[in-house]
Amino acid sequence: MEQTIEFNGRSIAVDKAGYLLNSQDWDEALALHLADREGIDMTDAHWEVVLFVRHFYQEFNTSPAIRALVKAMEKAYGPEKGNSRYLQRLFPEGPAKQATKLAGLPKPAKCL
Amino acid sequence: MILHLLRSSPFSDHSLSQCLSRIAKQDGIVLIQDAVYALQGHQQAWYSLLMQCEQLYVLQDDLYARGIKAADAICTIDYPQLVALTLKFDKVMSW
Amino acid sequence: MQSKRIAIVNRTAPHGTSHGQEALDMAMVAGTFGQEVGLFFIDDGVFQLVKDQHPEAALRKNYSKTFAALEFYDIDTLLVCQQSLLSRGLTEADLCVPVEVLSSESLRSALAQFDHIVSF
Amino acid sequence: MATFSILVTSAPFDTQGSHSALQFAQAVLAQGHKIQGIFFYQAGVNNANAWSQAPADELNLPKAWRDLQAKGVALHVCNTAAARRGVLSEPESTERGLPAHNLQAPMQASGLGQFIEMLNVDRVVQF
Repeated sequence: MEQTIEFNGRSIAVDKAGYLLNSQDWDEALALHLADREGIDMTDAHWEVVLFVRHFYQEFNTSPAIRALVKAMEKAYGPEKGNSRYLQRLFPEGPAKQATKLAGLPKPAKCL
Repeated sequence: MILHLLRSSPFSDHSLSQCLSRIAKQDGIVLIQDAVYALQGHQQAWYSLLMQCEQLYVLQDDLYARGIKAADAICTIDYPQLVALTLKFDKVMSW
Repeated sequence: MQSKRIAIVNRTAPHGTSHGQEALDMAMVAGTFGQEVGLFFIDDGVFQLVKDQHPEAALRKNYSKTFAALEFYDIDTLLVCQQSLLSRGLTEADLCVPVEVLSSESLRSALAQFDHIVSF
Repeated sequence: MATFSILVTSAPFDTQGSHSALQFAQAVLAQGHKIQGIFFYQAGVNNANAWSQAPADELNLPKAWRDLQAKGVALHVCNTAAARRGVLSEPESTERGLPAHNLQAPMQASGLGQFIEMLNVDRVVQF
């Protein structure tokens, strides 16, 4: 069901779980607001992952599942950041799910 | 050894020709559903290739359902025999 | 028990039907689950890999961009039938990702390496 | 005894695939083999639409699947493929604020991961 978030005088359409319905609505200010709703204090490390996920989506037209996110992060930034413990610490409710949400992307398919 | 399960009519779909062009000598073919109409293809280019297949089977229920008759030389099978065939071959590919 | 290897065979062209998109979904989930996957492209299936597709123009999702992400899903076996390319006026240079182009003969023996085959 | 998984990717009624799958599954069980499960994917997910109705003089496929499930065969449906085609489980339906759901027992809403787990069998046969 369509719901909306009121933000900076705009009405942003989201699904029941809080994912943006239109990824074009996304900007960095909105990402901060979404993070706030998730109880996440955005640090540079968080931004790095969120922007990475958004870039992944733009390049491959799919939201990465956790395993793919870890492998892609590893290729881009090395094993320090390309590991699930590091990502899990940043996004305690699941890095693929939460980073995808903050990046304004569609929820990864349930099958994954 | 692959058992190829053909499902569509070779008069309207290329699956049978495509399968025949790749098949190995030890592979088998089972015609089910609309693929059983292949037995009416005497005039068709693919027919002789199909008849060269040493392990060609046709599902009797699907033939009977469509009023198509198989020549005596054609090996017709029932579902229990189809199950046995899937186990005789290493794997099954549906077309 | 030893994990079974699965061959996913693409036999149909993209966009006209959803076969290719759902075959890719299955491949990505198999990769996510650590299953050994081989993606085969034969007959019209080779059209799946054509580069510069813009299915948005036909209101379809552009999943052809996703093939390039398969390395992150541990899928590195993309095998394409040479004869199918040739007969459709395509060469390896027309494809959107690096693949292995094989003769029917080699393709058949590659397929024999897998335990199960599903086709789309 | 051998183990089988069956993948149904073709639409019920519109095509014969589901009927073939059913007859094959019955033959597998009759021979004392085991079916790990039947997985419905692509248009095959329409088999899970609890609202589909056949005229009285045609095979009642939903009932045939129920009878098969009663013999211990698990029936799994890909959630994502089903939702795309208007077949929704209760949680999926609630999450989207829809008034009802039409994917219910004996069909189980699963993910493709379930199918991957069903590969650990002697044969996979697709209809």
